[in-house]
Amino acid sequence: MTEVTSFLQLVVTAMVPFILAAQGTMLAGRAGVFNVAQEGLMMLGASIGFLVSLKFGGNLVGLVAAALVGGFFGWFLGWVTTRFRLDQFVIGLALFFAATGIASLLYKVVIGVTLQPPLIPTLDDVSIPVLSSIPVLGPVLFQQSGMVYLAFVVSGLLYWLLYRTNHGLKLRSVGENPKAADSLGVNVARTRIWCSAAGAALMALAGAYLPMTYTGTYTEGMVAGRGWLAIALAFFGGWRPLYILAGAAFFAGMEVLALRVQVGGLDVPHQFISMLPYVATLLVMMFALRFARIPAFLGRNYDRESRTSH
Amino acid sequence: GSSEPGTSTTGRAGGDAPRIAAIFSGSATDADYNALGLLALQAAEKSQGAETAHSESVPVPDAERVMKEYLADGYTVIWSHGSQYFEATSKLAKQNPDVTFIGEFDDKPKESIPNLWVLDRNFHTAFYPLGVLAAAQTKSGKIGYVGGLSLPFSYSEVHAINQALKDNGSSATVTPVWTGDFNDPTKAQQITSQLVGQGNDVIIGSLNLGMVGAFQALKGKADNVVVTAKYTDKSQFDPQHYATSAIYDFTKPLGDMLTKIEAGERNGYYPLGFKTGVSIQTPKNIDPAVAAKVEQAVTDITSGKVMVEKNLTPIK
Amino acid sequence: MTTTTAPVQTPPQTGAAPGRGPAVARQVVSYVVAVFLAFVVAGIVIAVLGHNPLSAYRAIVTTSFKSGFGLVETVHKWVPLVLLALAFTIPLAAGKYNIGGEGQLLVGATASTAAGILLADLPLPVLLPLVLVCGVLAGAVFAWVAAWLMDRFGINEILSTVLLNFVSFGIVDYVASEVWSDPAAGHPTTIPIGQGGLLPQVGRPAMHLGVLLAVLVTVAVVVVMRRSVPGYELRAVGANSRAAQVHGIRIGRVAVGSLVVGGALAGLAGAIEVAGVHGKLIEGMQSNYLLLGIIIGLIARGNALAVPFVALGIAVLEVGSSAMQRTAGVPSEMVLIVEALILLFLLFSDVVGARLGRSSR
Amino acid sequence: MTDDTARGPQSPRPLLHMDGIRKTFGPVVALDGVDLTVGQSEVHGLLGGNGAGKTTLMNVLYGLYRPDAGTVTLDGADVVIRDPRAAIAHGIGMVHQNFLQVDTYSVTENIVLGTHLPSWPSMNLRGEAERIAELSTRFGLTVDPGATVADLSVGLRQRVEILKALYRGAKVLVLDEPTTNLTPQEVDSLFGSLRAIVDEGMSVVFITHKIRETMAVCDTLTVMRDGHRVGTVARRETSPTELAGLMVGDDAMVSRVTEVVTAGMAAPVSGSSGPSTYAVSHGPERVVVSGVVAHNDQGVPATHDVSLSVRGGEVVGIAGVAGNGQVELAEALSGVRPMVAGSVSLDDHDLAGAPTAAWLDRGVAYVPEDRHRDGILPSESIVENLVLGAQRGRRFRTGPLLDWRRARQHAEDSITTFSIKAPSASTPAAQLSGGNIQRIILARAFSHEPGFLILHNPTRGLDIPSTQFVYDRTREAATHGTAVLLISEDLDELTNLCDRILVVYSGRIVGERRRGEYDQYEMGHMMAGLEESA
Ligand SMILES: Nc1ncnc2c1ncn2[C@@H]1O[C@H](COP(=O)(O)OP(=O)(O)OP(=O)(O)O)[C@@H](O)[C@H]1O
Ligand SMILES: Nc1ncnc2c1ncn2[C@@H]1O[C@H](COP(=O)(O)OP(=O)(O)OP(=O)(O)O)[C@@H](O)[C@H]1O
Ligand SMILES: [Mg+2]
Ligand SMILES: [Mg+2]
Repeated sequence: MTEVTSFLQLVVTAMVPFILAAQGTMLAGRAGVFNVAQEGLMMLGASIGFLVSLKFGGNLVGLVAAALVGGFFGWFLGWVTTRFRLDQFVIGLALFFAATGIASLLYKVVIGVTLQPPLIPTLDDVSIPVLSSIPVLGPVLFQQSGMVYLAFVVSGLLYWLLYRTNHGLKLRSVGENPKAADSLGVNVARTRIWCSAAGAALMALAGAYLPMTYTGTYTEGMVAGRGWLAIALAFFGGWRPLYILAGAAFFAGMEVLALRVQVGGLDVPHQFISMLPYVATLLVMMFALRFARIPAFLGRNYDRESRTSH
Repeated sequence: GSSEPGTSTTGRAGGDAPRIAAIFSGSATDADYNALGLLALQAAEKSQGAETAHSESVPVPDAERVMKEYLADGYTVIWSHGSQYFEATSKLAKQNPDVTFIGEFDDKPKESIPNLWVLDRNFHTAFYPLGVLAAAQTKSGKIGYVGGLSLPFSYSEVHAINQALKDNGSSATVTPVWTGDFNDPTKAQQITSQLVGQGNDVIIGSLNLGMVGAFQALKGKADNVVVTAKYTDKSQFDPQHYATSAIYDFTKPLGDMLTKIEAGERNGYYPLGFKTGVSIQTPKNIDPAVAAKVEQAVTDITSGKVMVEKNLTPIK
Repeated sequence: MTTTTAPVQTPPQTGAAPGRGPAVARQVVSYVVAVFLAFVVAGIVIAVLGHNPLSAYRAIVTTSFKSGFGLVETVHKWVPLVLLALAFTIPLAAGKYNIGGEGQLLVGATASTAAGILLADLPLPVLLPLVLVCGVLAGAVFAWVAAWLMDRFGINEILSTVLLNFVSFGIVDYVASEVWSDPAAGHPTTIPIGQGGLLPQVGRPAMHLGVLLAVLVTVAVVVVMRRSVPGYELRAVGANSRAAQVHGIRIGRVAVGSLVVGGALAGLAGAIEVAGVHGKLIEGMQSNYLLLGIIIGLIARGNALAVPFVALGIAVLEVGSSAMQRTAGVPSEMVLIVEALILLFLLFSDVVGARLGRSSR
Repeated sequence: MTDDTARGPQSPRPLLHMDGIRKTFGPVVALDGVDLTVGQSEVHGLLGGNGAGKTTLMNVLYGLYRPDAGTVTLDGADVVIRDPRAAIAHGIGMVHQNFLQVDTYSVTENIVLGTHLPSWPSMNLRGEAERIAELSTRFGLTVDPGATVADLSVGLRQRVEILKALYRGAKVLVLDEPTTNLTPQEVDSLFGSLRAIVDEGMSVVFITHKIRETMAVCDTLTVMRDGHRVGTVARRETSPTELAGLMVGDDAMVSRVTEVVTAGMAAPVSGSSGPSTYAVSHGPERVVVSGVVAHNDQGVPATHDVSLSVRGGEVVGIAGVAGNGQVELAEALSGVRPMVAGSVSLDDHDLAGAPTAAWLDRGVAYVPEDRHRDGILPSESIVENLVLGAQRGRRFRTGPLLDWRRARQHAEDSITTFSIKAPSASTPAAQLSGGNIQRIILARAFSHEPGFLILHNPTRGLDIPSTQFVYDRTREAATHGTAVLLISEDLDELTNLCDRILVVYSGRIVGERRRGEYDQYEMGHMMAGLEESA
């Protein structure tokens, strides 16, 4: 395997949590729900995904369980912010705290005291016949675990949903002008609740990916700020599915590059190298953000009978 | 008594039995450094009849507060398991002359405190044989060292490996890399993948939980690579690439110190070494000749034939 | 609903003016109910996990109040909490979210440490103020970077402050393990700062004078927010930035200023941690003060006057959490969940309150 | 415009009947048992002052508000309308006062939004665009189906709203104050379309507070006041005065507000003028504006080289269709928006480039168009709202701190002098009605003793007494020597109040008329950019 190939392969592997969490953020955001619980939901997804896989055998069950629990949190966020119109940011943070606490608590309760940390098998690579033998790109794109394909397929589906279907037309209108959508019979609350639930499910999947790909085990703090970066990525990608895909490549590229620089033996203190992804993100955003549009109703609740919410 | 990970307060109360409290930096279920601490504590409970308690996941800035709480609860021996607590421990020792403290350190402390036992972990000693292994094993001449934080003890490990390479006339080079956290397996996985991608065929790991990630990076790939670990037997993580581990056992050191404390010897210096708690696990997945060299190195160090220099200065 | 035309003089209807008393009482009731419900729900969880909720709660409450030691620990914890909560609340009044308190604290602590080490030989009356001022300035400058990115490039301040936190981790790690590293510490830690840079301690068990400083700063913030022109302008921008702009308030400056002041307070917290508690820079010294500061600010609903009291409650919870783990065996994560529940129930109590208010008319 | 030949025959069975509708918002009773009957193929006017409940009644019909009591009958059958979806299904269409459009969508997308369209493998809107084009020609509502609505003028956006209802096959079309932002020509064209719609058998409910417009287009009229229906009359059998009496409800009041009620009634006739009783001898030129260029929020020039001057005691009007640079001009002349070029001076002090606060200090007062967005701090009390803008002055300060006692005293005085209806001075501004919010803004503007007063659409959305109040205050300011600039889209208001009117089109002043030369149609031409004259 050439060096370029192996570098790119690592980048693609590292893209997945960014893609899933940022697409989840984008999906909820396009319907107007600004979820800020990513970091917590990813931890919860990692914990649940790991524990369920361990106890019931099989990564698939773990992934489904993580998605369901994440989805429940998202549903709750959507429900209380549409039904009771509670502040999205505050609820999001409360859910972040709760999810973080529950993630570690569950691990402690289920695993308890053992002197052998339990392991789950990580996902196997699935190589796609023919395609995986293309030079360079083959191994990078078509010899990866199922979650990698899932992340790309989800991105494509979201693009199709948002821009090529009638549902997407309705969905986007809810985040742009819910009153207009409502006046035309679009169910604003239901759209928001479902997008929030599906978005949070994607975030939890992003978290579950970590133990299933990198470690085979759950450790506290394994999300390591990726949830916060996913929010950055949603802005960075202009709340559009395909731009987010490109942005994820940038974020993951930075992450892998920062380590690559160290391994290459460059004589820069490793502490500075570890800042690279964050500084680079800010630098790029200084210029890229000018073109970004955010959904007009992002983070704002809609009340049909209120005159101030339009 | 309770079986909770967070606490255990068992053993006989009252009498002259010591009441020992320990603080750990991570979860005692980590099957790693903190689990070793808990094992030693439980052994002490049995052998000394001590009453014990411990706190897990104590961040460095909180160590002083947590130890003070134990002081307030009347514990007579306080053990801080981890050299990151040494400062706070010696400070409290000076303030509380009636309580005996056990602190861990990676050097001989400059001043001696009448109620403080110092446990010197001497990590460099164990990494010399690992360096011997690497020198004999590597085909590519490239050795990767995966550390967490760039602390003096980590530097001493790299220096020891370099000394081993030199002593064995090897021209191989060591690339030290830092994940920034001893317990971040994701970073460890990514960085190990890259080390292997760069042609490093011996990976010397000096991580706690992060080690899991380092093994994951190799699973099912790169047959020619071997990995060494630290603290406990980690062969279960990746039987295919696992070579050996520098095994640490705190039961004997803790027991020795407690016995002396009970005998009234309230301070001292206790260095870890191949006779006191450290061993190199019998290597796997490598040539028996190489394994023999490693064993020889251990013997030579123990007998004093080889002096491993303790060099805590940063690596250029 | 007839409206009179001028110049007909109709006295304004002041009869039914709602007094302030009931409003405050309602607030207090909603806090009590929220805290109570949070503890009930958490208690059920604790019981399900097989522990005794009552002894867990007893551990929390008694740690802070049964001994002078517990009290001092609680007060020492209160200082960074209240300062970080204000660092979040002040920009919040202008509608800006400062999620960078932890980075600002760390950079402040780094600068304080630098001053304390480089000028270690200066006497206390010179060095201590220097140490504190350096912390405040560094925190302010670090926050200013985020504010500048927001003002000049329109980068959402939530993002820039969060990303800068990660940058600050690298800075601390570098300073503590490369620049002034204490090789004996076994952890990225700097050598101690000069004696003259340490805050005086009083009483037994000793309490550092940073507590007094924090109290003074809190009082000053409350007065500034309620009575001063900048405080008024800050609230005006938060209430309606466009209207504020139309009426001559420079909203950009106010927003930037509020973040910078927030950063200064977080930097002060860092300086006090160095000068009062640790005497040096330690990696990880930011603890979870950022999240707790945000929780406090949100529970206080952005009201600067409520912040010190809520912060005290959270300090008691936090100091108690390790006691709860030690004596009742309850995992300390429970405290995080309790805090989240308090926040949720507080918001719900508004909804319920509004419903009750409506139906009682 | 007063052409009343084409009128469909009145059919015996009503198309729509609403009975005993009641709706409350917290303590406010917005509708108190209101009945409304709309016949087949008629334009039914719904007339009433602010807060009378017109919009609320129609929102109930459209399912946006859930009534507390009352029934709706359509075509003889009882129907329950829970949400807009049900309303659409029953053939009800509504054009809201604030257009409900997704700015980033195209015309077609806005129109088809919410309907069932197949989207496998991908949504195809070409067929729908053709249908929309066909509908627009049929009803005289031409608009490009592919355009993005954000780029359209107000008149075109309104067409999109009407097309939305027609596309869904509405039987009853509700229009809430559709003429607010239109030129007289656009109003005529709208009325033409309404007739075309009625001729196809649909019915229209037309909400307005302008008696003149109801007399022009409606067949039947229902008048509402304070949440009650106070009468339903046929257009042929009524007069403006009778309608005004019904709307205001108090004969003594009617005489005081005749100016508002009759504003513009006589205006279409060329050469006629408003009352000239208050003509004053104007003082020297106080405000001189020259060559002002200001950019809009997107950085595109919105005003080009605007020059004008205002004398003390003079009321100068700026007429134009919304979106022709008025917002930018108002903000530039009040120091809120930085000017790209040009100068503004008040009493020979050059203000260009100074911060907004300096303009305020100099005596520039600005009453913004959108009072909720630009005028108040909604969550803050009346006291705090009245301090806004003066917080740095000496008036409300002792030392470095604000003196809230003095501010409170000032608020209580203002509540009395400006007849602000509020429970107390500490009531949050958001709880006040539009008219009372406007009174707060005026109180604040006048407390600065302005030398230059800029009013932008100051009476939009206000009811008759409040409008009269604004007129009285504006004149009072002029008699005290203030230079007044009144920017308005309401030609009736301008012809009534102003000594001089400048017409803007596309950010340029395209014409000027003095009192005595006002001709609304001619000005309408200029406003539409059709006629360039000096
Ligand atoms: N969403 C709402 N929330 C609270 N009160 C409302 C709401 N909508 C209307 N009201 C109140 O109901 C009453 C009727 O208002 P409505 O908007 O129907 O009046 P209108 O006749 O349409 O007036 P306008 O001419 O100003 O449009 C007013 O007192 C108003 O304040
Ligand atoms: N969004 C709202 N939420 C709650 N109450 C409202 C809201 N809007 C209006 N109200 C209440 O409805 C009342 C009437 O408001 P509205 O603006 O319609 O008054 P109005 O009757 O049109 O009076 P005016 O002639 O002064 O405009 C106000 O007193 C206010 O308390
Ligand atoms: Mg109104
Ligand atoms: Mg209305």
